[in-house]
Amino acid sequence: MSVLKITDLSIALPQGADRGFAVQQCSYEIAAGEILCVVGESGSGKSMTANALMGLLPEGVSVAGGTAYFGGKDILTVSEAEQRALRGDRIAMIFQEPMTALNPLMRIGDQIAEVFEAHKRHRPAERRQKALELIREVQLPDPEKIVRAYPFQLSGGQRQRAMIAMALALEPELLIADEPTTALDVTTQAQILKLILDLRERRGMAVMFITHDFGVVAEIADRVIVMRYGEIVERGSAVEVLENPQHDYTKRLLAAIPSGLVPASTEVAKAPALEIRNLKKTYRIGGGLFRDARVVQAINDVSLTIARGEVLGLVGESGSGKSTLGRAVVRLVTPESGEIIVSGTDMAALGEAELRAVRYKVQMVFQDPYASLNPRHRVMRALTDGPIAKGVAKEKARERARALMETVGLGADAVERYPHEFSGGQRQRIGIARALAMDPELIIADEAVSALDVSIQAQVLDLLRDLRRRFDLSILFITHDLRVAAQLCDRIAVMQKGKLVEIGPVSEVFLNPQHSYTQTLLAAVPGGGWGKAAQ
Amino acid sequence: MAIAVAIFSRLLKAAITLLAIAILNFFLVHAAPGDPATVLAGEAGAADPQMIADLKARFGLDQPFYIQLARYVGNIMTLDLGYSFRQGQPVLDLIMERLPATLILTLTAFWISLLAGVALGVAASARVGKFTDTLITGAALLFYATPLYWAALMAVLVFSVQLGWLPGFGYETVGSGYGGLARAWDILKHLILPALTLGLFFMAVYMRMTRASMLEVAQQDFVKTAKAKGLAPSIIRRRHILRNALLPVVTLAGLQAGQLVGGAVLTETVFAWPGIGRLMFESLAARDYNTILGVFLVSAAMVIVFNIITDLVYRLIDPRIGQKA
Amino acid sequence: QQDGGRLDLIVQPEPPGLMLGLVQNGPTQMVAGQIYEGLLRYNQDLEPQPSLAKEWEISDDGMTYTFKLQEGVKWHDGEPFSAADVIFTTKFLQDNHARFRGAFSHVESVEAPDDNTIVIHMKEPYGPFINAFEAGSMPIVPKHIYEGTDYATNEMNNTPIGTGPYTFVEWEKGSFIHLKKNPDYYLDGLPHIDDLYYRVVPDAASRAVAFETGEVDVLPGGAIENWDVARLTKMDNVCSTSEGWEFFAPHAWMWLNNREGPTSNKLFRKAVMYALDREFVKDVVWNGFGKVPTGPVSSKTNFYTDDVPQYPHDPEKAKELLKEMGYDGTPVRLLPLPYGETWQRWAEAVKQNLEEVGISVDIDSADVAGWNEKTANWDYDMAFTYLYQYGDPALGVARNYIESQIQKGSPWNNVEGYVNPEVDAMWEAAAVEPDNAKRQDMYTEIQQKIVEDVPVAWLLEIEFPTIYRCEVKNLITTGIGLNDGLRDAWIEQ
Amino acid sequence: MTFWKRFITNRGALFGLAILIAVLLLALLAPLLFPRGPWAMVQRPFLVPFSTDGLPLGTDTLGRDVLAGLVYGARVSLLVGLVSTVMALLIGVPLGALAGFYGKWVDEAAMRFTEFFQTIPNFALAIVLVAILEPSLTSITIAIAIVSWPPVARLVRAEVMSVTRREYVDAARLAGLSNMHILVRQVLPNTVSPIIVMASLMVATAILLESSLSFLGLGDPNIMSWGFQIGAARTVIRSAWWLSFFPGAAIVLTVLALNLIGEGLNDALNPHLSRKGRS
Ligand SMILES: Nc1ncnc2c1ncn2[C@@H]1O[C@H](COP(=O)(O)OP(=O)(O)OP(=O)(O)O)[C@@H](O)[C@H]1O
Ligand SMILES: Nc1ncnc2c1ncn2[C@@H]1O[C@H](COP(=O)(O)OP(=O)(O)OP(=O)(O)O)[C@@H](O)[C@H]1O
Ligand SMILES: [Mg+2]
Ligand SMILES: [Mg+2]
Repeated sequence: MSVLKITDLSIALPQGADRGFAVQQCSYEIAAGEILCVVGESGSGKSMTANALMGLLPEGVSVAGGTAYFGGKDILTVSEAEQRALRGDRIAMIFQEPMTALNPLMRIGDQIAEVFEAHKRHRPAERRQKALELIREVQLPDPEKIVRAYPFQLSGGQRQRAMIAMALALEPELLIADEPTTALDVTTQAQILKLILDLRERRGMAVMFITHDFGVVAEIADRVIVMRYGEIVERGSAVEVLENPQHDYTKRLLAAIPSGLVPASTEVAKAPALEIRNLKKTYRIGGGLFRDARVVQAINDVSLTIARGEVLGLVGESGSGKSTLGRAVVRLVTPESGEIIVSGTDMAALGEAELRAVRYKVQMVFQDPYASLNPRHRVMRALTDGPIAKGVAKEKARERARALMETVGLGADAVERYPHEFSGGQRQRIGIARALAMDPELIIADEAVSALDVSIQAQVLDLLRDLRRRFDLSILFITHDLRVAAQLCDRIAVMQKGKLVEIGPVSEVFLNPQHSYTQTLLAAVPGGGWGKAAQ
Repeated sequence: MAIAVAIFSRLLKAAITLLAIAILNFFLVHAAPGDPATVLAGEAGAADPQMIADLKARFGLDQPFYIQLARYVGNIMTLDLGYSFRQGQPVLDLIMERLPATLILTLTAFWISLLAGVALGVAASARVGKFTDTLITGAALLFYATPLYWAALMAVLVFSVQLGWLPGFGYETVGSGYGGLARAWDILKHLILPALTLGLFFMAVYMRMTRASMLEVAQQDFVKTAKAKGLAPSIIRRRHILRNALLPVVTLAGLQAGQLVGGAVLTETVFAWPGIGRLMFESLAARDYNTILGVFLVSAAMVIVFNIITDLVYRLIDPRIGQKA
Repeated sequence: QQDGGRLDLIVQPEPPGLMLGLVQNGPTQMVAGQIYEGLLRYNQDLEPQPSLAKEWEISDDGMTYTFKLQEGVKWHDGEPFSAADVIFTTKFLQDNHARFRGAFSHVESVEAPDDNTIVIHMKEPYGPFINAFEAGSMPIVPKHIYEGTDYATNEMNNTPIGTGPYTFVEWEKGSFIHLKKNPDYYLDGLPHIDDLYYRVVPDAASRAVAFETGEVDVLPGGAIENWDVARLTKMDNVCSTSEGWEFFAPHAWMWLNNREGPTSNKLFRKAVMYALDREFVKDVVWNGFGKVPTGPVSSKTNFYTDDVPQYPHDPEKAKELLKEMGYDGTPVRLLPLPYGETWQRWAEAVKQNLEEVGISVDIDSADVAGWNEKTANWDYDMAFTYLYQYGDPALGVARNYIESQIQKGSPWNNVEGYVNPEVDAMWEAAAVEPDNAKRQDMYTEIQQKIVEDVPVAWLLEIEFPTIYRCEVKNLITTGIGLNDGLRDAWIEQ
Repeated sequence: MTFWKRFITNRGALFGLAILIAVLLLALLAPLLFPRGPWAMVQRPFLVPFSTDGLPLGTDTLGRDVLAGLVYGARVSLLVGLVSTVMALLIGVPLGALAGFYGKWVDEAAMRFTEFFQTIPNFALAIVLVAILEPSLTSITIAIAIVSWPPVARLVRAEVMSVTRREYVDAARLAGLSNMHILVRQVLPNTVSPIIVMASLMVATAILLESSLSFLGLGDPNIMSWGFQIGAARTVIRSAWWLSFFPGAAIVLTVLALNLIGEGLNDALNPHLSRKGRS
């Protein structure tokens, strides 16, 4: 018995968009109590489908054809008023960004109670009570307090739970979840996924779950459809699709996923490229004449070494101090104590001018491929500014820039283009080229692949592996994605709340974690079981 | 508690700023050519050097500059704004006499412009690209571009002189003997034209700001959430969009409310409104140092007070502020 | 004659204070002239009339002045007025009143033989002395309030006490001053009007509107710009008069700096006189009011003569003179009087006139304080001004042309720096000459000499029409006009 | 779409640009059109507009050609507007940039300084400054610049702060570039669009300010400006409405044009923000 039946759905994009149709000729159905995962690359039309079902398409985007039967009616053609009556009542939706999806100026309880108000359920006094019950149901701590709290007082995971509470308020028959966990860290993600599974059990609702993470798919999906460029390229049960993909694209997607396979640890060369000793960094936030500042120990007495030619993975959940450590090494953050020794010099002790002279030794590849290149400078300038400042002759620097562009696989001629003319993955390669242009001894890659699609992620990882081999580079690879870390690194360091809790060869850390925190972290990796099963 | 502490620290900072401003103003005002003695002597139509010397001694202008400055600073530290020799009255009294008129005018203008501006901005944003929107934005642009004093002149010409509906100038009917409600009504009638002309410009400002802000907030994720709940558009607009969109408007309004106090010089001049803007302008012409300095200080204090009020309002609207710490 | 009613007048600008003994500027005189009184008033022929003094006598040698005071006069607070107040006043004004100080420099002593008599003994005969007793020149102040206090900061300055026909009620700063009828006034049946409201309206156009809409009944001279005068006088039931300024006879001219620059050359100054189209200014800028002057003395003032060299508008002549002098085109600065649009237009017209004959002019700008500062310190080439004549050349004219009156720091004397010892001697002699016929001869000669030297460029005998509703009767009865006129005024109901 | 294409598809902006160009042309050609200058008394005073050949807008209180005054007034308005804006930018941009870039005490000091100027009401401060310096084209321009820079400084500071947090600035630091180099070559160029938009609006505000000062009698008496014309005509507004109407309309039009251009620039420079807002 299908709750929703979509037939030949097409969604037209406005003129000037990257293609004519966001979604083309899609048909599928969802049965009651079923979780359907919709996967696919970024921009494949996943969100548009969801928005169309909710009647929330952005301006300029419109349904071009097809039907979507829900409860006996084509919800694509019913009037706006009817659609509004369905929304929140029989179909509910959760969005990707828990941080911005709640009204910052309204109390959580009120925002939940609003759903009842919208559909004229219960008396105003009861709504509060109902909201409280819902908050309990999604297992938010201290419900009495949460009802009165404002969104900013909640963590991302808590907000997402509040969103779910809202979506469940009127016991919808269909829940649409558009990447509800993408913005959360692994441990929180695991909790939310569990919550959704529980609720499905108890309420028996149908769930359309949009994601691009196959780990998540493995964890929760009953059935899967794979989308690409607005079309469905593959469909089937979770097991079928994951284990026996038919379409080329699905195969490539799956192949590109960093497997949970743990490579044997490689032997590491002897001479250290970087030595960190007793590093400390404390942030003081807020505070003023009459207020105590909030103190955050972002790095709390961390010591570690990276050998020449080694890739050290630094993992840990959000806020554990990974970025701060990386930035301290390149002195974008000045630590208050400790030493950072790069080929004999203590970077932490240098003054502004001395620092400028040795800075080239450690370079960084940044997380955001869009924000890390100056939009007004051609690639050539991005690649030559540094070397020229360092004293390399202009002509030589230009030549080198061309050569590096070849190395990262973009072609020498690309130096004359502007950043916006490249895709995200290509920009990330430019970022790598820029780091290499300085002839560094050590590269810090801070979430260098997190913003990228799985397929592109794989390319960049390959590139890094290749470069490391060719230039004997040391890399400090910061990530929160354990799978990625496992693929590339020789050793893994685990951070929690500013402390280094565990460090060791990949195989040891993964297969035999010592610290309890490492264990939780590993357990939270979505689709953990599936990854190992593939082995 | 946090609020009390915040206000206290703000006040302390404000006091320091005020003192610095007072000193700067002192230099500024004394840099102007001429002095109150010569002006006063000049107006008498006859003066001899003795008279001017007498006046200077009386005003303390025969003292070295640094002593005058030290005295002035000493005075304001004890909250004494000094004495207006020209008007023969303590400056504070003079200002207090004039302040109510200014406050009535500027606050009325302020509220009219704020309420109307926000209302129009909401109306325009609700019908983006439609005729209503074009009409409202067009009118706002026009008000925005019209010199205030010119609008004032034209308003007097039309409503007071041609149509005779409203008094063209003044604060109330002089010597009418009205009391209570009759007086209030009388003042209100006098208030309409100046408050409207003063308010037009700001109304345009608020309208544009509200419209832009509404449109921007309407793009945000939580609005989509609200839609997904099945809320009616009018509720979404009021409860979700407007409240968030008001934040920048409040900031701007706070800035301008402060400025309004001293910024009504033109309106007060054209409409013969006995406020402190005019007092400032006239005292400047007469080089009545203490009075100008007093007006400046009071209006600077007003700016600061309004800033603090703005912050408080902001805290009321936005729970995020002040609670993080 | 009818009693009662209320009169709204304009006062412009707002006076700095109402204590006439301390502040003597125009607006103060206009309001405080109803509160305070002098010993005498002057009719429109500038003949003395009784005020606080009901009779007076000048000895034949001009050395003794005896005044009999009115009886039963009370101060507004009920205290009796007596000769002691007059004696006190002479001391009070010595400290605070520049013009009084000048006139009294000729006085040997003052005494009060009894409560109702004042006798003044002179050092030398001084013809113009009899013209120095009106309220603005010598306001009688209350001894019981001021004796032994610091005059300037006396609290009572804000609630002035005089003997005049109206008493002070209220002053709402920036808005109006309210006076009311003095019920105990010593002249029976006077005054007639119950309430006076002096309204402060800073903008000239608004003042015109105020009159039009009936809010204001009297527009004193200068209250509105000239362009509105013609329009308002055309309205029904509106009267206007140019009377009431005879005592002051405001005389406008342009100081030409005699010390330096092109203006130090007499040929240049003459060229300026020929270049100016003074009739045009009178007709266009002043709307036909006033009279083109022939020289330093106003035609309304005693001892005037028109038998002097004439300077008609003659650009060709001006050009010739400039050529003769060898003017090299050095630009000259022109400082207008910051008293409103009329004066600004006037400066523009003058500039245009001068540029037409090849003199390049930069208009300087300054507000009242800046104007005072610049003229008092001789930092100008040409500067507008106008001064009162106070009925006698010795009082109002001489100060602008004699060498001893070259005093840096004050803009009310010989600012142009004119030095002519011959003329100086004649001024001195004329002032103490008791015989009026002889004085006339002497002043005629002075006028001829000065006009020949052109130390300044005389522009206009200013006429300030007073505009009022025709119901208001007897508004102006003296040569001092509104400043002491409301004693006799009444409103037809 | 290129910037220019986006700009010219905006009808309002195009209209504004057309007006501004017209005003500019008139201002430039003034000496050719009216060789006798704006002050020449050419005819009887108070000639009604459209009644006399050669004097389409009539004459003023002294018989001067109102049209000539308007055309010459355009020069002053535009000059004061442009120069004061440039001056305000010269003060505000470096101050805001340093404050935003270096943060800490530099920021604190700069912002206190800025706050200082914002605490005195704008127009009052302008009046006092002009009175002190004595009215002249230079002093008026300076006064307007002094009261207009604080918002620039705040805007630039905010922009620089946000740009400085971008990763490409960190990258430039790692490349060993000097602070000045980073600020001037990397950061500032990325803040220009909002500054340009603000500048176009500042020119408009400056024109209004100049006219207000002139109206209060604080204009340069040697120079014909629109505010001067209105101020001078105020006293005859009853008998000769056109004397204040035309210059008033000229101000409204010019300021309107600049505002439209400013909005057009805003839309064209920030295509994301505007997509919805534009009609
Ligand atoms: N407001 C819009 N106007 C025009 N085109 C849009 C708009 N929003 C999205 N698109 C386009 O529609 C297509 C489908 O977008 P959609 O958001 O559905 O992708 P998605 O599969 O959800 O990707 P992601 O994983 O990044 O969220 C894309 O090509 C996108 O560029
Ligand atoms: N500039 C800063 N000022 C104040 N606190 C900061 C600053 N940068 C980071 N922190 C705090 O320091 C702690 C560590 O932050 P850091 O960015 O190093 O974490 P992370 O491990 O990189 O997290 P993520 O995975 O989310 O990037 C966090 O609590 C963060 O809030
Ligand atoms: Mg999406
Ligand atoms: Mg990080």
